[in-house]
Amino acid sequence: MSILAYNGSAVIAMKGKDCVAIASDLRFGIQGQTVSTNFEKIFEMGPHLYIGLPGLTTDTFTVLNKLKFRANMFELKEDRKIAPDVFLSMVSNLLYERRFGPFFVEPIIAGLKPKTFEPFIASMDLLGCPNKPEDFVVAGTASEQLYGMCEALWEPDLSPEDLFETISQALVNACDRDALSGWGASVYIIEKDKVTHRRIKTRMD
Amino acid sequence: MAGVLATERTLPGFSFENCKRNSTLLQQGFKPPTAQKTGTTIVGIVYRDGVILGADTRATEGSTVADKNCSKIHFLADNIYCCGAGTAADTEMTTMTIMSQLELHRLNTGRPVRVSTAKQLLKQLLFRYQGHIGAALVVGGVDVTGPLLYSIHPHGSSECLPFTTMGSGSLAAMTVLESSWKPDLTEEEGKVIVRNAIAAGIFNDLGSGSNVDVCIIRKGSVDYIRPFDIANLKGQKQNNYRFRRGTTGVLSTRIIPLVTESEEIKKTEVESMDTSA
Amino acid sequence: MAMPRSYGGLSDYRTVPAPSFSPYSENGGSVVAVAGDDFAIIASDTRLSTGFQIYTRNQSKLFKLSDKTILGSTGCWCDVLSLTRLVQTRIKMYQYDHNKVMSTPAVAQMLSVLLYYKRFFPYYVANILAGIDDNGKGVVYSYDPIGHHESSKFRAGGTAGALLQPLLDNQLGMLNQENVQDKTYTLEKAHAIVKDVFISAAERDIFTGDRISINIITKDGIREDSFELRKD
Amino acid sequence: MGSERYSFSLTTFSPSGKLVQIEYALAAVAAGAPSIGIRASNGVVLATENKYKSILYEEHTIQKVEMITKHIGMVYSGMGPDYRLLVKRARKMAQQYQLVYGEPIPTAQLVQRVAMVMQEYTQSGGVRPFGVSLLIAGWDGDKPSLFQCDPSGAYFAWKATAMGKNFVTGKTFLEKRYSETLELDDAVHTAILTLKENFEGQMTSDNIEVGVCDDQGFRVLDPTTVKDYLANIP
Amino acid sequence: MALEALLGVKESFVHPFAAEEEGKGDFVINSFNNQLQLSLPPLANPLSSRTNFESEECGRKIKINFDHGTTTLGFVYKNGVILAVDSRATGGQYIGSQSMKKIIEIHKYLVGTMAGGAADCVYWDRVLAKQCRLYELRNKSRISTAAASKLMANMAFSYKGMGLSMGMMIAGYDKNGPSLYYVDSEGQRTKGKVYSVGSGSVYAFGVLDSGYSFDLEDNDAYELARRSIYHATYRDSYSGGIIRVYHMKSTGWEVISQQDCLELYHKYKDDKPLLSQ
Amino acid sequence: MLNISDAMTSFERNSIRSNDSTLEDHQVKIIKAPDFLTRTLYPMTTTASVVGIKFNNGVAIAADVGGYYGSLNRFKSLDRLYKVNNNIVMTTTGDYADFQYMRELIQQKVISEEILDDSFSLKAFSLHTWLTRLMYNRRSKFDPLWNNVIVAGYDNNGPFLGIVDKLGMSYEDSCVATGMGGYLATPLLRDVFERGKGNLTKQEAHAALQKCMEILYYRDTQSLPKVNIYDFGPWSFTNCFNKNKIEPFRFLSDELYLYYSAKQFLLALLYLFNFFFRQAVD
Repeated sequence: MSILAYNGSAVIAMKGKDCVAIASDLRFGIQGQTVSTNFEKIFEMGPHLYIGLPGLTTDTFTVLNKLKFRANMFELKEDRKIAPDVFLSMVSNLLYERRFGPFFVEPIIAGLKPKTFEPFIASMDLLGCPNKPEDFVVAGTASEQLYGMCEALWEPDLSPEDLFETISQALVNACDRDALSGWGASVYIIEKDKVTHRRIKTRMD
Repeated sequence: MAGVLATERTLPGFSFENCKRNSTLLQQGFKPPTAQKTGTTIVGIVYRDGVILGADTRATEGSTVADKNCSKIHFLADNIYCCGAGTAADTEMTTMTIMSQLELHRLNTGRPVRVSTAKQLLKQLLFRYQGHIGAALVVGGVDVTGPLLYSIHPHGSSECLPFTTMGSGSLAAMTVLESSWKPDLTEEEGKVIVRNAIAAGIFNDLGSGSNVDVCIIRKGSVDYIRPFDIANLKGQKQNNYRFRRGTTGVLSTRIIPLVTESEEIKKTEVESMDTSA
Repeated sequence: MAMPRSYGGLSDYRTVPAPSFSPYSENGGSVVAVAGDDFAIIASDTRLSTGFQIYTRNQSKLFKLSDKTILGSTGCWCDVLSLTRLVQTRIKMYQYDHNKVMSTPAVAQMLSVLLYYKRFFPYYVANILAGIDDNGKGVVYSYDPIGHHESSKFRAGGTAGALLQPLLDNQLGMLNQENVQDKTYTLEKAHAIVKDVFISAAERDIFTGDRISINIITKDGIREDSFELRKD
Repeated sequence: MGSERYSFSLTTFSPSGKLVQIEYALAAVAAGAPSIGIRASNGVVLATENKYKSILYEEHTIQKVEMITKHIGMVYSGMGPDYRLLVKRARKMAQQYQLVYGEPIPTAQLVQRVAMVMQEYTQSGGVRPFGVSLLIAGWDGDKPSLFQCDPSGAYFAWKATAMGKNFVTGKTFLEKRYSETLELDDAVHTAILTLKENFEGQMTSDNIEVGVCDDQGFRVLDPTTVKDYLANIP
Repeated sequence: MALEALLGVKESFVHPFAAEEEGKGDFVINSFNNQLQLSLPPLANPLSSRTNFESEECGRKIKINFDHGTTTLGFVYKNGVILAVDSRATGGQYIGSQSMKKIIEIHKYLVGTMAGGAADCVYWDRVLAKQCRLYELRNKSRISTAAASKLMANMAFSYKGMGLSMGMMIAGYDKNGPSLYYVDSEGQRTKGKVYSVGSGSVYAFGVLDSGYSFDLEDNDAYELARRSIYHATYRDSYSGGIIRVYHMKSTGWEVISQQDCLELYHKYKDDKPLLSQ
Repeated sequence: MLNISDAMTSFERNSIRSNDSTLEDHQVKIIKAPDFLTRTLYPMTTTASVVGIKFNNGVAIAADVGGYYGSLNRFKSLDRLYKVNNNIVMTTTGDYADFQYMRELIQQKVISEEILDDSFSLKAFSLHTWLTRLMYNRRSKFDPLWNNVIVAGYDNNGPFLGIVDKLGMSYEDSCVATGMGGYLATPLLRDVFERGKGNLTKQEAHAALQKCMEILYYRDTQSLPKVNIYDFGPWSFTNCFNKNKIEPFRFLSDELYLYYSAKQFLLALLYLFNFFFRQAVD
């Protein structure tokens, strides 16, 4: 068993027209056992900046705390909000520092760039190699299923409402074919003037 | 630089604090994800007026394509570029580090860096880590001594060649180079050969795919063409998969309104210590 | 599963003999089958590969067993060849013994027994059997390597199975969609979706690509179709 | 002299609350060659005197206006060797920032960090403060900035300033000449004029150095360009 | 031929008849005639043969993932035997099916549940069904539950140690009334009142034990079984899909309900916990 | 009655004996295979790449003449293109001894067919299928023939070109290559084939094969600059002599080849001299 599958998770982010969406499942499990069904893997790092940290849960929190520390230090030192691309570099560096003893997380970043409000999504492998595609990024134990869904469902310039349907359907149907993720899902749609957070209906087995 | 209370400090170099835990996990049967067989095709050739580098744009995680359009030709200096194969993070970070060092070197010496300097820095770094940093590189550039092309292996060996290739598609690419490279190629001929070599990798090696990127380095100018050739297009979808709104069952909605802040950088005019008499 | 992303190492093409002989190889490829009220569609890609090498771009993984039954088989190609040969032969033997063509459900059961016969030295194959049954209704059976089988409406298998299946669930099974009245699908819709799932799979699974070969089974016989995929 | 009793160690304040070594350092700065910085509406200019004590010196081998990274430049008044150490540190810090955050270091950040280095030398054992004041010019995205860093580690943002020998007259001159709408070209002109105010001997393109920073980044003007500017000066 | 016989010369000096032998296609399937005769790998010790099949030619790990994972339960009470199962089949962590039938009707008075390797259970249940039918034809009376389960245990025992994976319950109604047996691939066979087998059995037991009594009414018994499986599907990743409840009565088996977990989730979600009732 | 017997007289290792009359139909008898046979599961003397391509009215394959013993260039003139009959040629990459065994089997097969004298002769397609069975059977016995086989031929259905590997995996294609050729030659062959739109001339096909062998010589440590090429087409029916075979082809210039041969010759002389010298000393 891969250690990344120890707790189980699925996170996905997509670009839309002037908006981005990021979604995760809610299961926290220990191998086959579902322990909690209210565990969000998405964390707010700024008004327009969210990070999903699927992987080994203990590392999710360690990495999250280290990131919060660094991001806060950045904001204090520089007296400005951290931009998504700068944050990406920061995460990437944090992970690569542990090249020979990595954290078992595969971060996904979604946000809008300051000033221009241009959509931004990115993913990384556990060593911190960044990937900034034009469409969507996925990670977690259901990644194969998510890739299959997204390749078919995603299309450019989706409005926030359509993006919500697309990302939700991709996530829910992918999790239904993965034993280790699911049990509820949480979707964030990030727009210039608001963030909409929805919990959506899924199977609970 | 951080305060006394803040124990988190960015120390230079790698951190090995997780190694013990990870090896304990391994003993318990939880395998860390390891880089399996992975692929790429990168090539470099010397032509009459310089160097041409080429690369495909596929990054893989096991048998899944993780990135369909990644860039594998990295900037090292204004006159030097470098193609990377191997563990993606390693090539990315290694070239970035060396890019920094070369820039410092350039500023400190006040003249354009030489290709052999780049090669030397890279191979020393790789040798230091004894192959554990899995980066296989093709470095090409033009300096006062003319066009130069090096290939560097993960353990730190290097050679200077008129044409070279690396990665899992290197054999396919080598076929093209061996059959069509000759000394004193023109730029047009060179581009075609590089394109064909990469295409051979893309179509014959499963680890390589998507597009062809090409970087032409001449004396005094660089053309980084990305993509040079879109070798593969995604198929045309037959159906429309847009959902009717309301298809997904929503349990709860929470709207976080955001007032658009006008960002303002405050001038950091810190009051200075009064040192005047 | 997740692992460090990579642009290819050097050891990839070394033809060092494996430390010990393994009777198996993974030759890749995917199969999708959809059953409708009066039809069944089965499709496979045509790439045959090993490691990072493409053996051929033109090897359909569909095997015609009768005018009503087609078997899609991927995995270890030597096992596929031997198994399908065996099935075809047993179907012939059945025909000579009983003077009738074996029905699709009967083939399904026999295939299961043939696979289980090799329980302790299994065929390393993913099988999907599609056809129409005695009532003219489409049926699809999917198998694990040792012969556990189940009948379903649509099924994907092979190296890209996990990529293909959720979309079929969603688009043909209408799973997780609220307020959907019409859960049926026509041959045309199924046909288009089969092509689309393969387009998606070819984007992300390196072992799936080149072309898909599609067979449509109706009471009038088998119609063949083919569709180009990306070649990298 | 009372203060001399408290000047044996850096870490020791005089009873009046002064660190006299820093004052001495400032004195070294004030005795150094003058340098000028002006922030124009579309760029910054740094200018300094680079005189040779003997005609036997090889010209243009020693540079005073240095590039730190693509968009930041630096000049000093005071002790040259001290300056070179700071240049090296600054360049390294700029590269480090670039590596960690993937974007070029904001000028204010670089200034802060350089100032921190300078401050460390006022508080550590076995060292002395730097005998230089720095002028740091940068371009951040869409606007120019100009900072000064003193041996104490104090730093200030300026619209225009002068350091080194005769800095008071230099500043007075600038106060008269400065306007918010100044264009870079005029700023270069003004900077040269300011230098000229107290210049001893003939000013040529070989004994002054000018660096400018605008949306194209930082660059040191070559002697022929400087010559062109000088030609326009009465 | 005559000359050959006279001189004792064979067709080929070196490999007599080898050509015919070597290229022969083997279309004989022993298990068609005797279902117990499976092919064995040509290894010195077939009992430990499973270890050789872990990686393929190129050294890549192969995953022969047999369908697995389950929660099943059965209990005897005053009106017969209740069996309840989920319907999920997982190969590794991939959910292969959400609609697998895990109760196999051997005949009207005998059903088996399956946990473990799906193919193993189905195959051997079919073999058992055949033997039961033969027994009935030979002896003009139905086989007893005890005898049927014993046959199963014997068959399992004969392949013990070769990697079969089964944990099944055999429930029947015969002359001696209702009975329930647990048989597994190690050849173990025990009679009992309450069993739960499979990866989710611990969760099922939790609910089952808290509500079980021999004197349950029919509807309570059904509900208990349903709830037990439901809670197991909620907690266990490898169980889920449709929950099927069967009742073995004196008149033969009967399907009580087949409900989707999602449906039950919404039904049970707002219920008070069992204990406060 | 469970019976796991250790002793066994007959050499039966493929499956359980099914027609053991002493067994009831619910009883199983598991027989362990004898343990005395330790099989060699890696090749010894090997041969290197083979490449083949179809052209407009025929098919051609090429192979070098080397036999290798690890990294030692052990044999330098193995003619391993085996002409099965007038319209089939087969050869292998991999263990040379296994190839020789296979050749004998095929020889026997051809002789058996010829004895019948029914004017039918073995076709490439049939041989290919038969070899697939052969290899798969051996693989299933964990006693593989360590070869990748290429079969090329021409019959009424046109040209045939197919591969069988040591597991029994087989396929047909317009261009095939084994060993290092799979990596180094296929890209070039596919390119030539696609550019010729499946309508290559014989000359073009030959040129492509020669180019492939040349590249293999540059990049494969196990290769020699001396190659045999066979081709088949409609003409091969009309001619019962060994005319399909093209003369050994060299891609080194004559001077280089001379140098190469001279060097070998000198080395041999040196060896002989050394040998006699030692003899003399003794």
